[in-house]
Amino acid sequence: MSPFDASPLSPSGGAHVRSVVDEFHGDLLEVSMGPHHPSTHGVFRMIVTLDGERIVKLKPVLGYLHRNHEKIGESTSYLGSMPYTDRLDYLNAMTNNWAYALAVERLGGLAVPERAEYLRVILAELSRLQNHVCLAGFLLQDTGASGTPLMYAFREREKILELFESLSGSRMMCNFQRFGGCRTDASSEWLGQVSSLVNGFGAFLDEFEELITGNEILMARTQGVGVMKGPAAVSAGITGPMLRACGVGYDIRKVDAYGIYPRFTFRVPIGSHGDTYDRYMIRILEMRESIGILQQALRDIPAGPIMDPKAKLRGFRPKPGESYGRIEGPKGEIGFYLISDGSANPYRYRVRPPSFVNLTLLEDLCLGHTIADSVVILGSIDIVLGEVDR
Amino acid sequence: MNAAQDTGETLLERAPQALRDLLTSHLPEPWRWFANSLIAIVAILAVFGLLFAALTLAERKILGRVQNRPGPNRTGPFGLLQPIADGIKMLSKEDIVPRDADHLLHFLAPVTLLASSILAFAVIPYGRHLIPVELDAAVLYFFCVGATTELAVFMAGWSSHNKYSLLAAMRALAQLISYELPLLLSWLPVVMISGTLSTTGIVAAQSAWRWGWMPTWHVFTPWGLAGFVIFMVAALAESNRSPFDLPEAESELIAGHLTEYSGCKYVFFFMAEYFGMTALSGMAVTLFLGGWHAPLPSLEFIPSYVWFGAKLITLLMGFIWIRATFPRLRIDQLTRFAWKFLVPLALVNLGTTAFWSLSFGWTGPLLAARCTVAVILVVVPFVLLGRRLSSGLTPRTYSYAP
Amino acid sequence: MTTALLILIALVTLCSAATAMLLRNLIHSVLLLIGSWIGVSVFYLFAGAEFVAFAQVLVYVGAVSMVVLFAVLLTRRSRADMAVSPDTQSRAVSAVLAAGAVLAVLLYAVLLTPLPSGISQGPSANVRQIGTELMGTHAAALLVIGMILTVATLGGVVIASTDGASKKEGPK
Amino acid sequence: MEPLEQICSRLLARFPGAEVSVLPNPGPAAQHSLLVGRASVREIAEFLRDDPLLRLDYCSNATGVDWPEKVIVDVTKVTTPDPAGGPPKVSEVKTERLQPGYLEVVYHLYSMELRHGPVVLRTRTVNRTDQASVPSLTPVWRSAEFQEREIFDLFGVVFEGHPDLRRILMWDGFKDHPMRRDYVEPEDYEWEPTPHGDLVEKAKRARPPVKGGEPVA
Amino acid sequence: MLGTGLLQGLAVTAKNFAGSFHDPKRLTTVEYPEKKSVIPEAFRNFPFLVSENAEDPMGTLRCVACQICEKECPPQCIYIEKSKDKKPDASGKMQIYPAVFRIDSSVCMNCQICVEVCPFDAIKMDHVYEIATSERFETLLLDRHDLAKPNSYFHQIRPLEAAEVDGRLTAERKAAEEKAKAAALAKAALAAKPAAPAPAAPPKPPEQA
Repeated sequence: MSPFDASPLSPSGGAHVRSVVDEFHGDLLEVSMGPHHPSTHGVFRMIVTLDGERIVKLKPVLGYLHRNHEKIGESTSYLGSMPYTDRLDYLNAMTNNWAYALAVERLGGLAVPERAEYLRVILAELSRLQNHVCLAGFLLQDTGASGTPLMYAFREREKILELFESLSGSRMMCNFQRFGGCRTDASSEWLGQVSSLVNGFGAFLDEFEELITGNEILMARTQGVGVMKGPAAVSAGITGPMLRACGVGYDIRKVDAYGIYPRFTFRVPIGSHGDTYDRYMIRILEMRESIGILQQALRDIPAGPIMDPKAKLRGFRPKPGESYGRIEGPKGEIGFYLISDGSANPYRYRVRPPSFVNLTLLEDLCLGHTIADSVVILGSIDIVLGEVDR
Repeated sequence: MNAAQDTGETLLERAPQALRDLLTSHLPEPWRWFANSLIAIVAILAVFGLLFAALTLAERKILGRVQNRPGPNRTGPFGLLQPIADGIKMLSKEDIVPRDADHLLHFLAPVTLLASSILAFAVIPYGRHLIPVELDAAVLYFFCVGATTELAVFMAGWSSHNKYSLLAAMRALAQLISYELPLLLSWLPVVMISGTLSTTGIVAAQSAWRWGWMPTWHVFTPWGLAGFVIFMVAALAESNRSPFDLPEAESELIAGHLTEYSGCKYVFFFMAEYFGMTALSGMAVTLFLGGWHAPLPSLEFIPSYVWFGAKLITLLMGFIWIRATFPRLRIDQLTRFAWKFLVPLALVNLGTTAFWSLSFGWTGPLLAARCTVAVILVVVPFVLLGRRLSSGLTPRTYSYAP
Repeated sequence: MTTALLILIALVTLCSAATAMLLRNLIHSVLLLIGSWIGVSVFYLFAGAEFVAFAQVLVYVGAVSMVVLFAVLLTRRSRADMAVSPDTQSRAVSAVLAAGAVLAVLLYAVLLTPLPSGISQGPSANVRQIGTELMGTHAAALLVIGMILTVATLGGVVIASTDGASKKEGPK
Repeated sequence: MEPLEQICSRLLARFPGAEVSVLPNPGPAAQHSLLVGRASVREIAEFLRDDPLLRLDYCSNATGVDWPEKVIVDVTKVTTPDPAGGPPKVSEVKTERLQPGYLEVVYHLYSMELRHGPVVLRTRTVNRTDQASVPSLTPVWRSAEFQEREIFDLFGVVFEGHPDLRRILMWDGFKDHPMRRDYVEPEDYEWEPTPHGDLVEKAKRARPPVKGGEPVA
Repeated sequence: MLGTGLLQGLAVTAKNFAGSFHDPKRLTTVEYPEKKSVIPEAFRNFPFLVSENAEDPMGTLRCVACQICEKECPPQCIYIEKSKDKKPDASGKMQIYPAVFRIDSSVCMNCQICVEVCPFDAIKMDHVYEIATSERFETLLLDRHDLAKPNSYFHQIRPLEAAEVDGRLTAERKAAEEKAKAAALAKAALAAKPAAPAPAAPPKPPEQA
């Protein structure tokens, strides 16, 4: 009896066996939410066991969008996988490209010119802005505001996507970073458009907060819902705004200080309650910080080459070895682990997706709440299925 | 009905009644009464049917404009033919009935819902001479017809034999029942002050002018304003509109008790919701906003039904405006809001009205004392209960990592 | 014309109440019962008592029907005791005897009391008079009814909360 | 953070029985890793998490790597003295050595408390077929739960002590493990008539052309 | 006090409702079939083969079937078969041309890596986005006829990039001609000295830069 057909080993010891309520009262209603459900942000399914309105058990089911991105990565060249990284977290192509480029540059020991580093920071922060705006819109759509905050969020996101399109050629599938720099240079009038957008973004955020943050119904629906403690989050590997919402101030831009982030002064907001309202507010505050970073980067971006002249586009064969590069994506820590055996294709190409790991605590957050809360909690975790299923 | 020909009544004012008499005067007595009521029914269905169509279009246009997009403008100029297009689409859709559904109940639910919401139009005075049925206990009739909607919602949810519909039916009933009480309690003060249950009596009670220009509508008194706000909030909940549209919360239980309905039956539910909303707004106008009275004496020349229409439209726009802005409440918050906030406020409002009617004769400084006491009696419980209800719900301030 | 209508309404009320007892499907029988209540309220309308008719609809069709439906809905779980015990001979005989006794008492009461037959144009009291009557001579009765109702609702709340509490302490 | 060799020596001192060694990383990234034997990986993991100097409380990434059997050709130079007294003949002798294959699990550990960099922890299974099991580190770091389930799903490494070991990405009825080097795609392959290389041959094998016409789409 | 947040929310929606009538910033919809949104120059959708002149687009393709793009394309949607004979290209040099050049546009993901790696600037990204077809297979398999588009079209959709590419190409051709002229001159000089020692090996043919 091969070990795979048999039922997996009975959960021996292990401190984390979730003791779910065993003797149930009354007849339980098992409802399957998804994979085709209006509020699961893509093909994600939750098998929810309900006792009346209260959730007693919640099992996430993944894999509906699994295309084995890592096997494809191992059968194409290093450059060939770059356009595929756009399809991981398809809302933030720029940060995925940068993470992959960072890992390959560490693997091959390439240097990146100044202007390219500044351009990468500008694009990453723009991508963070549009991701957080998207999340705020989707979260409020889940609480039932019939599309109004979502449309305001999308109105701003469209402007940022137009900037990506006029620079990289496509709104979401940018395929813009290369190993050792960026693909094309940013013209000065493009930078002018970016600065006018950034200067206007603060006013939009004030109007957005005026509409939503003080709203009593939203506070009733999100405060105290899905509370997560700091140590549990750290042990579960939660990163990004979710982690900072429960008080742990861990931001990879400050910790690893990759790229040229040490040159910019910005603060990392941390929450105190760790509930859905904090996760929403942390993202709003992070947007304000990103505006600060963008203004500083636009102010002192130098002229100069944007591509390391030594870097070869085709036939890039790094020496055998391995490297793990990670950056602070809008959803958390996105990392690439590459093992090279000297050939043109990576021997092992592994993506560490933030949404996938952030789902670990979904059941613990939802236990005891109602279905309406589970929808809001899932919305606050901010998952994108392209990255979860890879 | 045929009030004396008082002076200053314009031709337009009596036009609808004159038209009706023209058509039915030559008939013998029993048939004449029958024809009159038939004409009244046809008029109501035509006017409110068109209003329903216009309302669906207005809702989508206003929601669009609020969300910085033009709204439907493809069918006809400015999208005016959109309701007709929706109607044709809905009526031509296949009417699917699940195999193991309870066929009789499945059919009966939308029918009873629509019937009861249309019945509610019988007692609302649309104009000086435009009242379909003159009942002595008209307001009580209006709300007993409203009570049957719960029955229809339950039948819809139960007959579909579908897990989601069952959950949604239970929720819908909890919501309707818990908001029936504040709805009834909110119009009791009006009956106490105007001393009658008949709608024409209530409108007549609001016909006087204070200081020559201010109309004595109930909404301009402290207890009237509180009653009006509670009535509108409860009306929102009764017609399953925005912050309380829990049964068909699409983000949770797909379409709630409407999941198994399609085609014509779905249109019935949709129509019943809009008719319910219009009827409740009509009753709010009659009870609190002085029915068909003009706001200023100088504007009396405009026919009364135009004023009723204008007030009705503003209230409906308010409904749509609220739908465009607020997120949804959870089921337990919704019922707690009803029992722990609206019902106590409505009871206190009864007390305020009692004080108001007892202190009727006060003049001069006593009048000022009367108003301030009334305002205090309204505002203080509102603030206290509000603070207890939203205890701990405050926008928070955030610190930054070292 | 009105007598024909009256007879029709009476027939509708009676047969809906009768079929309510015969149907196997519980929900259908409850709805038929509600239909018979509406029939009764139409009778009040004939008698010109609008207030009582609308109160009847509001109370029975609005509230009592909900209580009955909820009771039916929540107790459908235990279907085991739904099966009626076998219709033995002795059960039929005792049923007929009981029905006969009730019928006899009713007939005795109806036939002996001097009721004016035919439709009497009772005084159509308007709501204000009902109000003053209730608050005036019958104030005591009203207060007693009010007291009973509050006690009943408080009892319900207490039972519900203790039942809920016991459930809550269990799986904490 | 102290260098890896110092950590390795402290571990050896702390757990005498464990086989702990440092695996150098030849590439410029210079992220060397700590190879730990299967038996004692959980105690070492708990030690790394609870040691006041290290406090590695955050397991960022758990990866499976498949190393199939490799034929290693050792070229040894043999000098055979020429009997006729001429210059000695130098010949290479190629000896094949079959290095047994194994499945490897790599953990990247960070410390959120002391904010220091990656410690790479590697464990290996005995072989790739029947004894492909490794003690699970989910009880130590909860973040490894989903990632270990993914390694079980795509590589077939059975994790002892994992609270809920099921397939996470593939559907439950799926046999075999797609990320292994020797994985062969099933033939019932959804065929797109794109005219290049091996795809066309595979498509023709999967669906033979119909009476000489174009292969049926 | 309860309700102030709600009233603020209503105020914002009212401002947006009023704003959508007069403030272009608050009505951002582009009503597609009548008005089309402006496409930036860098926009890329589906490659096309650049040909020198418009009269005979098929004949004068810049592509020399070196199959670099076929190897580098991540989803492998390009299929090239070299031609047996040679054909003179723009600078008169005999070049192989692609007999079959197919791109399966249902597989292509517009990542423009083929444009980056092509040493001859023979393939560029197009601006077309209204490409719906009624049939899933044949019409999406673009052949040489559908792919070839003249250089003038390239100038029309990407003025800056086209100018820069043409500048570079003409510079290379001029350099190639000078080298050819210099080589011809050197050969002529050698031929002029009749009794010169054995003529040096003929200079290497001017290879394509």
